[in-house]
Amino acid sequence: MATKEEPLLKVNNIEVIYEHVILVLKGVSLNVYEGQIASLLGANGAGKSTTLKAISNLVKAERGEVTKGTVEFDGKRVDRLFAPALVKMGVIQIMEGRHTFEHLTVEDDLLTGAYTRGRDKKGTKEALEKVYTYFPRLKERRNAKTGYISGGEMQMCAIGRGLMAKPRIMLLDEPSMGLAPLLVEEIFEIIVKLNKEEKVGMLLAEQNAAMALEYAEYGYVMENGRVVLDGDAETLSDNADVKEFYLGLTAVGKKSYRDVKHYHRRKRWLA
Amino acid sequence: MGRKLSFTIFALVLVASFILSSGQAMASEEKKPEQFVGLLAYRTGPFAAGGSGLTSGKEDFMALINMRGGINGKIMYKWEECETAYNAARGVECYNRFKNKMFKVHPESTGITYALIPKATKDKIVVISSGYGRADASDGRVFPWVFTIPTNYWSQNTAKIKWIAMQEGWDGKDMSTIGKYLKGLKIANLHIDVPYGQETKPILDAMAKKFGFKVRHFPVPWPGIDQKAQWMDIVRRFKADWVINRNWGVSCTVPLKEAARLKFPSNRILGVWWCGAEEDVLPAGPAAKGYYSTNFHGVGRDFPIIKEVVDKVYGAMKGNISFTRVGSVYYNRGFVAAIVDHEAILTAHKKFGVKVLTGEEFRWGMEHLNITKERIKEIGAEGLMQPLKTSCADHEGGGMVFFQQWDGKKWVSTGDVITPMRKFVRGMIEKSAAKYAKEKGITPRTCK
Amino acid sequence: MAFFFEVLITGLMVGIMYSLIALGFALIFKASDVFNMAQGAMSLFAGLALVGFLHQYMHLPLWLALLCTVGVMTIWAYVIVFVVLKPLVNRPPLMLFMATFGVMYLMEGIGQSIYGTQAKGLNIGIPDNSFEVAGIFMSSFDLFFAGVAAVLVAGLIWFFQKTRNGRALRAVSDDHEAALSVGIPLLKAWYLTWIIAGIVATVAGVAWGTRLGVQFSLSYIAFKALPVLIIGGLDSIPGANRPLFQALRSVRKRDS
Amino acid sequence: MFYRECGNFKDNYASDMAIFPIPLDRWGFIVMLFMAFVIVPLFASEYLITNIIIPFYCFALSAFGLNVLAGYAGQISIGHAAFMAVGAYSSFILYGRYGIPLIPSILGAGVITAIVGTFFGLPSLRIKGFYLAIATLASQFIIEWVIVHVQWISGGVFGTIEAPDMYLFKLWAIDTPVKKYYLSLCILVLLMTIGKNLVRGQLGRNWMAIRDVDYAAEIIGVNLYRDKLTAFAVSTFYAGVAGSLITFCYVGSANIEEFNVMTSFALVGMIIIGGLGTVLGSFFGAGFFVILPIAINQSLGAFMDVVPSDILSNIESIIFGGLIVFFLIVEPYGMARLWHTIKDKLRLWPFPY
Repeated sequence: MATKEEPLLKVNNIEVIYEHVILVLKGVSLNVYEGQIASLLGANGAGKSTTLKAISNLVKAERGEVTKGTVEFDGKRVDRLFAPALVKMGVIQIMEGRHTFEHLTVEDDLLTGAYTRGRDKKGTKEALEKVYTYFPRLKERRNAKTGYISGGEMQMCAIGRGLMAKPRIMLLDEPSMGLAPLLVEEIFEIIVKLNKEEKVGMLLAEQNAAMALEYAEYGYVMENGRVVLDGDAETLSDNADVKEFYLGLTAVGKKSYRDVKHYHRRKRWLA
Repeated sequence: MGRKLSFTIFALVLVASFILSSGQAMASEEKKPEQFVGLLAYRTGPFAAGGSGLTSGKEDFMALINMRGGINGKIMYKWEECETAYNAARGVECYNRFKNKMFKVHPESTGITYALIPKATKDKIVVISSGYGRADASDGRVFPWVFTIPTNYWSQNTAKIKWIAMQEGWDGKDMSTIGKYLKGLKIANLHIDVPYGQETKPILDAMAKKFGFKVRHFPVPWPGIDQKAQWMDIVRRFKADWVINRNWGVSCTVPLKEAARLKFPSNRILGVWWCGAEEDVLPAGPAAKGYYSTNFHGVGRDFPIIKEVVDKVYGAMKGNISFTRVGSVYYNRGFVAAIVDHEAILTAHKKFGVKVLTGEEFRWGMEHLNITKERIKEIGAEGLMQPLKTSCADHEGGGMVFFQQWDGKKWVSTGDVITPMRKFVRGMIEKSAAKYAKEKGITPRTCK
Repeated sequence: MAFFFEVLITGLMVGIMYSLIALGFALIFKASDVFNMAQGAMSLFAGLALVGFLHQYMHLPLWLALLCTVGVMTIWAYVIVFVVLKPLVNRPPLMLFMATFGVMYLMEGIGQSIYGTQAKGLNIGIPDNSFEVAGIFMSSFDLFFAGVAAVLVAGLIWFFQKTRNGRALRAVSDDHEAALSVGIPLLKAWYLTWIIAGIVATVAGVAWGTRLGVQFSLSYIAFKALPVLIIGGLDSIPGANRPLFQALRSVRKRDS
Repeated sequence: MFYRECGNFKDNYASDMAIFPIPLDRWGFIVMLFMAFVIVPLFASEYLITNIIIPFYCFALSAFGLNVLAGYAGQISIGHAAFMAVGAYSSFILYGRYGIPLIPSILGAGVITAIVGTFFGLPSLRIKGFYLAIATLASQFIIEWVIVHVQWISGGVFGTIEAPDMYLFKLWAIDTPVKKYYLSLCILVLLMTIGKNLVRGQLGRNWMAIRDVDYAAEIIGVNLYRDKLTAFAVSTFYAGVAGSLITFCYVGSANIEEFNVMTSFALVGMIIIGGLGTVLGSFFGAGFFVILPIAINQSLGAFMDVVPSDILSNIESIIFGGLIVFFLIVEPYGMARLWHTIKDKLRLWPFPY
């Protein structure tokens, strides 16, 4: 990948504090290049979601604050901006847990994504058609309330809604959460397709490391509010620690629990 | 966080300085002999129209006396207001704030009156509830410190029934024939469903039994903004001949509109005196034309003493209310109450000499009031108030009830000034007062 | 039987009048999770302002006076959202509820100090005649306001269902954070909601003000409207307009 | 610098469970008690005692009751003033009509109120949040209606009954403000001590669990129904006692208009401005709502000659409303939280980190 050019999104050593007291991110830096799929791996509470929210500035809505460091998008500093302004620039977060508007129909839900387009009716319509071509399933259910569609459809709806806002980079927060493996695969396929066809950069926060590393080009491993490891997807997949802790593999591949050694491998990056 | 903290501390300091400055304000000293009057006012809340009129009327009268050189030319009135917002607890606070300096109190709310009666009795301060409060407090033997000058609700209702009989053709003199005209009449008592509204139910029931008319009570839930259901009942089912409008504040206005909607004639509605002010009928617009209400004083500015207030007080820009409201019902009510109190002070001065009065001396004055027709003329309040004669046992004095009609623009007196069925009311009052005395363990004093 | 229908229709009319207030409650509760104690005070203030423009201080023509009143309510919406609610974003709803309690005091105090405390008549030129249809009295005034309420509700439904901003408001009411994530500015949405609530309050203030006179008690109507709100659904805008319940209630009361 | 514990040296459960772990707090508390019991009655004027301090105590008690319900158990009630009315009327009936001694009739009024309150708490088993709030609002109107209409309770058409003269053990007349002050203070201290320990104990923890996540609390074995209802019972018990104290020691008559819906809202205001779920907050909140309006009113009195009194009275509500908003913005979690912040800063001062 074109690593030499200036990254599209540059997160520089940020620190996030919630409620003035809880230090969640302790200096996180990462880069996402134009059209790249980068993934953010880590266990529960590692700070993945917070990182994404710090980038999209949603962290403010949760009474958090970026106290140190900078976020740059497209060469401009954006960490002081208001969240909707970032959406307008093309930074769109797809939130964890399928936040659809449950009282809206699927179509209305998608249309809210076009809010930042203003009165551009034609563009909105085209965008809607495009979303329907990517997610034919949504077209079928366009008049259903999003509160009553399935989890997979909700996730599609959320991604589709993001697509409506002319994204340049999408911050996906655990798109695989709570979905059947088959559906997960379907959604990841679409993500890759979007990345290829629409040239949308992706920053993917995932617990499902195997899946993420399969589709992403670059990966960051987070623990305790810090990025502890980063590298190309292949490099990471080969890393013994990643294998042990995130992929559930040991050096010799999958093993039966009967053969598991009764001691733990220590993480070398202990934070 | 630090900024927030300093901000708050700043606010606290502000509040503290407020409290301190108030203390200083209280400490300001007076120079010449001043008779202090503490006014319990309610200028906010749903009944603000009443409270502001009543209070300002009193203040204007006192201002006038001060401009004339004071009471008997020697003693100045000094007054202070305290906002009760028509709330009993705040009323008690106001009373306590003033109680060391004042000799009389107008609670201006039935609730506050109840709270103050035992306190004032202990503190030897005269409670004057003009046209509200406990009706049975007219019995001066049980309630030595309470005056219901010049009339009370029960008197009012007997006068109302007499007046209704007169409208039905009675000559207004021979009590033995009144039953003939009242028999079979249907009178609806539309009342707000709080203790104040319920107070006249027993006397109406007693009279219905005595004179053979039919009375039915229609409670209106507080605050009485929607009375469609009650009116449907009154007009459609009960088919009332007369409606007594015993409400307060906004609930006084609603019946007029409802009656108009159901084509019930507005001149068959008779309001309590708290439903007989400009503020009660103006919002109803044309629907109010022809509506009757009771009162215990005259309305308008057409009295020498009010003209004097207009000239002197408002001429010197010292008025206490917007000029347009001078002469309005509530204003005059406050004004008349101030005149009566003033007369009592003068009476007391005759006995005790011209000096700043205590509550006890003032009470003597109140109990020996005799405001004759001639005296009223002298004051310049002919037609504004009624002759009054109180005694140790009778703390009501006059009891006369005025009737007025709304002509679409202003209140016009019908010229009827009706004496209530005093014996009948007195009997009920004495019974009720005796019951109270027994409950509280009071031995009624003997009046010679 | 005629009596029954009369009661029913009368009840319906009362219900519509109440639903005007309930509508304001529901709007704000839905969009910002705030149980707005000041809804009644807003109606009061709108009524006072209208009287001020129409009769008391100025003598503007009705349409201009209404426009000015809406303007005043817009300013209030701005003040409430940006001064009071903005610092309280994401606080528990109880705090916001309390803040509107403070706003209620503020509005009542300011309104009454500007316009005075007396009850004022408000005449907007709608005749309050009553006529008889099949033995049932109807009031032209009631019918007029029933019509206004219907238009208002239809307008609101159109706004919320069909327009971009309406959709955005619905999105905000469903999920603040997600709405933020698709670029809907929260404060702007709230501002819009409060303006709409201000307009609804104006209509309610006018309807009740012409009936009762513009006076402090308008502030209390809000409490009476609460049952309508609860039965209709606290978070449902069409639900706030279910006056049928009111009608049924008054029928039941009469028959018991 | 002296305001801190020197490290964590708690070596027994008693010190770990202490209400005031920091000695200075303990001393402060004793000083406060000393002030309340000795200094105030000696030096405060009668006006101050009857009008500021007694209602302040009563409302603090009532606010604490509501705090148990709303702050600890998370069940919001906006009909709390009605329960005060129940307490006021029932204590009068017990004492005045049936001649039950004073203290038992005050506490008995609390018990009666608790029974009524538990009954009105039943909806909380099914609904929560604002819907429950509205249901409790209904209880306000129902109780008001019953008191006004059942003449046996309200004592005839007048709807108001006066407080009988009070005697302790039939000997001591409680007639002066200072005696009334001691009566209310003693009951306050007694009930607050019980209350503080109640909310620190198992029951309090159950309540807090219910407040935070009710179903999770149920899963870990909190008896949801029982504990919600005990919260209602305890809370309304306090309201009842406060109501009877207010009428006995302050107003002198039970008048239903005094316990109207605005008082209920004011009580909610007290606990929010003061601080939800704190004992201290009840005091701060009661101070805010009881003392502040009087202070504003009095200080505005100084301007009576300059500003028309019509406007002056309205300015009072403007200032009051403004202060509510102001305090919420500065510290949404109430004045008690503010106090804690100050204390926390003091602990570290002058070396914050």
